[in-house]
Amino acid sequence: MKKIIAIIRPDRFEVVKAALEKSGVNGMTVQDVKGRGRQLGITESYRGTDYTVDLLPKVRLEIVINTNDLEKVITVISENARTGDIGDGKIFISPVEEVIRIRTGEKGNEAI
Amino acid sequence: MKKIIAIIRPDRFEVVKAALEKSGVNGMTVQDVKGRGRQLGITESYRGTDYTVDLLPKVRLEIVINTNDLEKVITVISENARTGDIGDGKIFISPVEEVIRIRTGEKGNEAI
Amino acid sequence: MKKIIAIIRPDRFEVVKAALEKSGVNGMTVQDVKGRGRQLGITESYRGTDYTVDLLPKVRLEIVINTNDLEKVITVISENARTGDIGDGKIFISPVEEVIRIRTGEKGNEAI
Amino acid sequence: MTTILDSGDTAWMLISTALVILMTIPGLALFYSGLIRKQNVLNTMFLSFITFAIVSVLWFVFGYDLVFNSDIMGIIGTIKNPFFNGVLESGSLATLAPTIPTGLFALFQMTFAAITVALISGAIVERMKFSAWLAFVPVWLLLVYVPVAHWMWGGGFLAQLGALDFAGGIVVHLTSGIAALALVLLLGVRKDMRLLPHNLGYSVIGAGLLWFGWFGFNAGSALSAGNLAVSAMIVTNISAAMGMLAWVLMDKLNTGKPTLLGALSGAIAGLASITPAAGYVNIPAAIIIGFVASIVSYYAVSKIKPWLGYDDALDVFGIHGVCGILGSLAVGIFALPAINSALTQGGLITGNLNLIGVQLLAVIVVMVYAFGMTLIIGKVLDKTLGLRVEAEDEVQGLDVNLHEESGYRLS
Amino acid sequence: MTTILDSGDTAWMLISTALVILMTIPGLALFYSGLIRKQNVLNTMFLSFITFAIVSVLWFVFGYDLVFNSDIMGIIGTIKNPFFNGVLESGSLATLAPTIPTGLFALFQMTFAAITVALISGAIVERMKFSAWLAFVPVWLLLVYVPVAHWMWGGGFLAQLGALDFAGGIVVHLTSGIAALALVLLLGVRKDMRLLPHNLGYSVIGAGLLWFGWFGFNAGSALSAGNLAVSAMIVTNISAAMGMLAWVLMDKLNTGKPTLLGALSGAIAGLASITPAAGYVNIPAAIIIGFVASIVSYYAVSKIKPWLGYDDALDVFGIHGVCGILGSLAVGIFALPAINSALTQGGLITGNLNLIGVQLLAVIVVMVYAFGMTLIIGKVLDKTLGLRVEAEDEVQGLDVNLHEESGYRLS
Amino acid sequence: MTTILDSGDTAWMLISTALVILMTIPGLALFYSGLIRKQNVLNTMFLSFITFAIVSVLWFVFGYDLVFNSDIMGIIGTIKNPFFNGVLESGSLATLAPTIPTGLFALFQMTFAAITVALISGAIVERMKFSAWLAFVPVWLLLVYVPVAHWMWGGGFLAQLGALDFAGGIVVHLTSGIAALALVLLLGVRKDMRLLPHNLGYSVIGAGLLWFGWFGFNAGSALSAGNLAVSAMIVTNISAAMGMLAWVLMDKLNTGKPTLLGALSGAIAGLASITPAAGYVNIPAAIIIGFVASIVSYYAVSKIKPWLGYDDALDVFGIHGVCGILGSLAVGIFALPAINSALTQGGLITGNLNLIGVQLLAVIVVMVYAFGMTLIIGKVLDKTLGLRVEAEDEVQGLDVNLHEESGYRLS
Ligand SMILES: Nc1ncnc2c1ncn2[C@@H]1O[C@H](COP(=O)(O)OP(=O)(O)O)[C@@H](O)[C@H]1O
Ligand SMILES: Nc1ncnc2c1ncn2[C@@H]1O[C@H](COP(=O)(O)OP(=O)(O)O)[C@@H](O)[C@H]1O
Ligand SMILES: Nc1ncnc2c1ncn2[C@@H]1O[C@H](COP(=O)(O)OP(=O)(O)O)[C@@H](O)[C@H]1O
Repeated sequence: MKKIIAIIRPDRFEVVKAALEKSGVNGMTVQDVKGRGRQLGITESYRGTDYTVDLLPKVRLEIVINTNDLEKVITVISENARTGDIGDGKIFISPVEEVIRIRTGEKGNEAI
Repeated sequence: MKKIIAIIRPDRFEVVKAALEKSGVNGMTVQDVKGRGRQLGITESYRGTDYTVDLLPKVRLEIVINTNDLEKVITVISENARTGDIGDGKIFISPVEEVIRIRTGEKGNEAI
Repeated sequence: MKKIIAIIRPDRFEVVKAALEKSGVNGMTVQDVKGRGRQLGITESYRGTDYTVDLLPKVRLEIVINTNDLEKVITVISENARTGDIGDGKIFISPVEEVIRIRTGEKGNEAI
Repeated sequence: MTTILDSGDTAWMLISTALVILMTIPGLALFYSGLIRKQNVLNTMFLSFITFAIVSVLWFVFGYDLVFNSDIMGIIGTIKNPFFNGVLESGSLATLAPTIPTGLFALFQMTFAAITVALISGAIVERMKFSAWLAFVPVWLLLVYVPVAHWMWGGGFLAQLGALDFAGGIVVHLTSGIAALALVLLLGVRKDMRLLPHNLGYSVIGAGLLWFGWFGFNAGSALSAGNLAVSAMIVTNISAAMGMLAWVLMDKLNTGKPTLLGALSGAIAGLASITPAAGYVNIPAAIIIGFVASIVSYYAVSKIKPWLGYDDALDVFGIHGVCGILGSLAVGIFALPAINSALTQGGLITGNLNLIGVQLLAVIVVMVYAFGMTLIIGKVLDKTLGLRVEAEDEVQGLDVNLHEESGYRLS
Repeated sequence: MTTILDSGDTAWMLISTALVILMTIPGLALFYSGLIRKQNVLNTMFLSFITFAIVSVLWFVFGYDLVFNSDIMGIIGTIKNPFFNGVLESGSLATLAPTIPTGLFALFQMTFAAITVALISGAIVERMKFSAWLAFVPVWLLLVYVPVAHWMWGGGFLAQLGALDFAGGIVVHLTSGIAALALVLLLGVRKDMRLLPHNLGYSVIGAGLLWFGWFGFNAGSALSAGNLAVSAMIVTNISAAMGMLAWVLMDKLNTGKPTLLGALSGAIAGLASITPAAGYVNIPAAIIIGFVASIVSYYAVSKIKPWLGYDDALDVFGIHGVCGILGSLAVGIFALPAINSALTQGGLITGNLNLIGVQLLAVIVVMVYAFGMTLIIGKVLDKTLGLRVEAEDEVQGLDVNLHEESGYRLS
Repeated sequence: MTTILDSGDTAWMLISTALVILMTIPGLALFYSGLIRKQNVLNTMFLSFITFAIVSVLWFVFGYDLVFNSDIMGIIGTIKNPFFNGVLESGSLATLAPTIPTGLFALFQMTFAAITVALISGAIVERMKFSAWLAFVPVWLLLVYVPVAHWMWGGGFLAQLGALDFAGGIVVHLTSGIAALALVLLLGVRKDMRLLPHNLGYSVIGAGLLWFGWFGFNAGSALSAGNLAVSAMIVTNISAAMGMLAWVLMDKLNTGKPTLLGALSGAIAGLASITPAAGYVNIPAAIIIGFVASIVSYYAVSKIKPWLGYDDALDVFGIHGVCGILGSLAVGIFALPAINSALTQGGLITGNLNLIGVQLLAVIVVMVYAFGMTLIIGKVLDKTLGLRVEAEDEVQGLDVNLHEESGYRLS
């Protein structure tokens, strides 16, 4: 089992979610985060002074999946989150050793 | 050392926290997230139109522990977060290679 | 590639961010979290009654880096986040198997 | 003496009426809703708004007449003009305020009825069924507010005995505070009784609007734009200020830090306690009233409530009930005929023991009546509709479960 | 008859004027901005504020004179005193309100013009260019508001025919509602049309201030502090209350749960619908008007709008437009000379068929004119400045992209 | 001439008084608290509330008499009625406003004292000790506000020289702006000086209430409900509108995008600058005043402040101080006896050079006095109580550390 963490643009989130749903991936945990990387910050301006806000709002998806779904999910996220401009975000893959469904106590792939 | 990520219902959080405390687990990092899975969304209704909100509020616990505490913690969380209805959430276990306590520079199990 | 999760004090965040930037680490994902550990809670007081708030605001940094940058980044974070008082926070290191830059499809170290 | 409409008095009473309305919607709605959990913010606001709407209509169906129309044996008035038929058309002047139209007097009085019922909601938030509240409002209005208002203001037996209540210490604050107490005894405690305000900014706005509106409430109760209104306005403001300062002092002495919620609570205590006295006392008296009432409220809320263990969520009894009682007794102490020429007797400080006795009697009678009657109403509703929401609704929050709405969508 | 300034009437009109200003800034700004996405909260508020500022100035440059100064053939007034030259200095009394200064009458009227334009913004939020709105405001003011206001209130042809509009059912609510409809047809639908309020607390504060301010709007339209103002205030409040109760009932019947936004929407429907009738009808009529208008609005908003598919974001047409029409027709049904002695004829219930005919005519004329003219203005702006923001700005939100500001920095 | 109480004037002054109170609580509290970091939101609000409470009491202990009672050598008044003893009871009419009660005049004046002190707090937020502020308020009231108010309004030497200040350009805005400057020089800069508003919605509500309340402030300063109040209200509104438009224009020209905070700031600049002139000038003058003052403020805030490097957090000097000066000088230019018959001489535009000289003198005298005296007060407090919070408290936020409360519990 693998954990996919995808940091994407907030305004691509609904599209990505719909695409994941279509491809059969329903389970996910989502949060609003802020990020920085190559993307320049945005400028905000108050009383005539400009401030650069270098932490930009992003959405972080955390999805645990069976290893053999990995490629599919990466593709779905990549294609739907991409705009081609700097700031599209990243996908991180890391190992998961065990998954437990609290409701039933099921473990492993069945619990996903 | 292992990292436990538990996604649970917000209204079970206080119970889980108390139970963990009782069983000696004090360290944890908590955040509000939104999740979807098998649980149907909730309906909200504005000016006569129903909207389904399919991302439901959940609480995400991130707890790093010694490997030999793993089973105990999983049990405590599972038992206290369970209501038996769909939406109780998941527990994900993944490896942690190193832990550092910033204050002292301690590493490994001692730093937890 | 490694994932660093650092839980630090909110009021050290700007310093840590600046120090990371100086040492060449730009990419990071940040979120507000709440944590507990050894630090005692803070007291809030409403209409003559004291309440202990045992979940304290912390900032969680999630940084994926090349393995050979690991020590450097740990040092930078530790030194800049440290105040010496209880509650300075933790750094967790875990493995990352793959990184993908959504914009370009680059993978691995190049995608960081 | 033939009376004619005075445009200045009418202007003042028009705006005073609007001010008291502002107190309930959105003033009270905001003050209360800032203090509870974020999952119940809309339900809490809703209670004030819907209460105001219901009373707005019922007041003109039966309320006004039962309070102010020809007294029957000191107990109750008579319904003569349901739907206020013909009154607006007649353009008559108010009997009790002969320089303004009857309709204006009736509307002004309506705003008092509305806020009294809405005040009670602060005690029962976070756990009472919305349907039960909808049923409670008209029944309580009819069985508690209407008779008490008649006794004190409509020429009923307490007024005949000489009991005084300038702007509603007994009629508004005492009845609502006592009713709150009765209801929470029936409702039981919440699963989570902690007072951890989710958005104190709302309470700040609410408190600001309450303070502002209270000038309509108290100075408007002079029913004209003259010396009495001015005097009432000054003592109202200074009592509120002293209440704030006193609570901040208590905070400092007891928990070590001055708190903003304490400041607001003290201001409300100062405002509530001066209410019955606003048209009868001078500045030094107002300073004492605000100061003492705030301190007593502080202890009622922070010591007595936890000790007794009832769950009056937002301290409707501890602040409004307590201050209504204190202020009403203070009338018996500090009333001065020099401030209000309508007074036939002064308080203790003028060497007169009689008034304080009458005030005490009125307080006790209304306290017993309002408590008992609210208990009965609550009990009946509990047996029929049920008063309390499902445990699950309470834990998850009322907004999403009872109203399918959420207060914030900020992330 | 020589007329003199009445200080009571002047006091009432001063505060009424301030109240109507409060309706727009910040009342409407808050009401609207609570309902949209958090990324557009500042832009939404900004639309109301900037509109108010622009109209505040232009009204004294050309607006007032074109509406109220010597009528030309029933169509339009004449510019006599740009910048109001000499009027303040003269201290003259208003022709249409002979107990208050001309300046006060003019300022009171200005507030109506301002809120009318600001109301339209609720339909076009989340996607209209700020620059296009800046251009729209003065042009629409000149080409739609000014003539319609002249026809109904400035002695124009509709007034000459006997059409009645006490406080702006046609002039304010109908014109803004219809203009909203025309504009959204040009603007097209948003990418995300869902009504998911980001902060209902703002809308609660806004609705509270609107309700409060509406007493200035409606009772102030009596232009004096007397029986008519009182009567208008009472029916305004009761219609709002009935509107709220009716919408809550519809919510319960249709989706199963009473909602707070429904309650607020119903109250606005009740307020908007009583506006044209406030000075002409009694309490039973007001109860019917608020009740019916709220239900019709409910269906307009929840059934007809989705069915037709236009994107009137905050239901300016569905609530204000619809209620403006209903209320204006209701005048033709319920008007009573006994309520307003200035009436030369009553409505249907007095057995008079004429008035409702005239009202219907006025409604249709203004509807057609306002719709057509707004379409033309919008089309021209679209071809020149462009009406709609870039797709990217819409998706990411207008605050950061158009104003370089963000509404919340809470984390 | 025997004078009698006028109910219309009294009605207007009652509500004007309430309006000015609303400006401070919660108007200013909200306006300021939206602009700072979320960790300090409650402390910022608290400063306005507690200031208002302290001044509310002290004004009737010594403030009113020292300003308005029998002048001593042009410098200060005399304490005759501490606690206002006997004044309410006497029902006397105000010497300076012979159609309203003395008590009402005193209360109205109190609201000016309160907001003046509260205004200063905007400069020192996020770093001043609460205890030091509690000490500052009464001392500054006594040593700065009271004498300056006496000089200008209580028959002191500047009034005797003919200096004019209709509603507080010098007494309110100049003194508070200059005091702000003096205090921040002593306090030093914050660790984080960035102006990154945490909740602009609060500032929008605050600005709306300030604008609304300002009608009481300026039009109320006519002290009666007649032509002068009307004229003051019109120019107040138009100056605010022009101020808003001017700042939005500056934003557009300088940083490329119109901002909502800019719009609000410009409106406040327009309001503050018209304040001293509101009862003396006509519409064209008001348009110029609001426009120019807003632009000068824009540059004071965005260019001069960063250049000089002082940390006036919310630009109390840059907006209130600067606009107080500009408006007071504008009186010397635009004053017209035709607007205010009490004027014995007009401004420059009437060909009179004298008035502007006197105005300039008054501005300089008050500026020097207020700056010097505030420096002394601040220095003494710094040496005794300490002005600045611990570094840790500043970094972590004042709410939790000084008050053990938090502003939001939204997650
Ligand atoms: N090394 C990293 N570790 C954690 N998060 C990162 C890292 N690099 C980028 N991110 C996240 O991805 C987002 C987009 O990255 P950015 O470099 O701006 O654009 P792009 O991925 O298109 O090159 C950032 O805002 C941040 O949230
Ligand atoms: N595959 C997954 N990856 C990440 N989070 C998940 C996944 N599946 C479920 N979750 C999280 O667990 C929560 C509960 O899951 P759900 O399927 O609704 O109920 P249950 O676990 O009782 O079957 C979801 O809201 C989501 O936050
Ligand atoms: N075992 C753990 N798992 C996850 N997070 C932890 C753990 N222990 C501590 N933390 C996080 O680190 C923060 C600081 O820890 P704490 O024990 O209070 O201080 P210190 O690290 O200085 O000993 C906590 O608030 C929490 O967010």
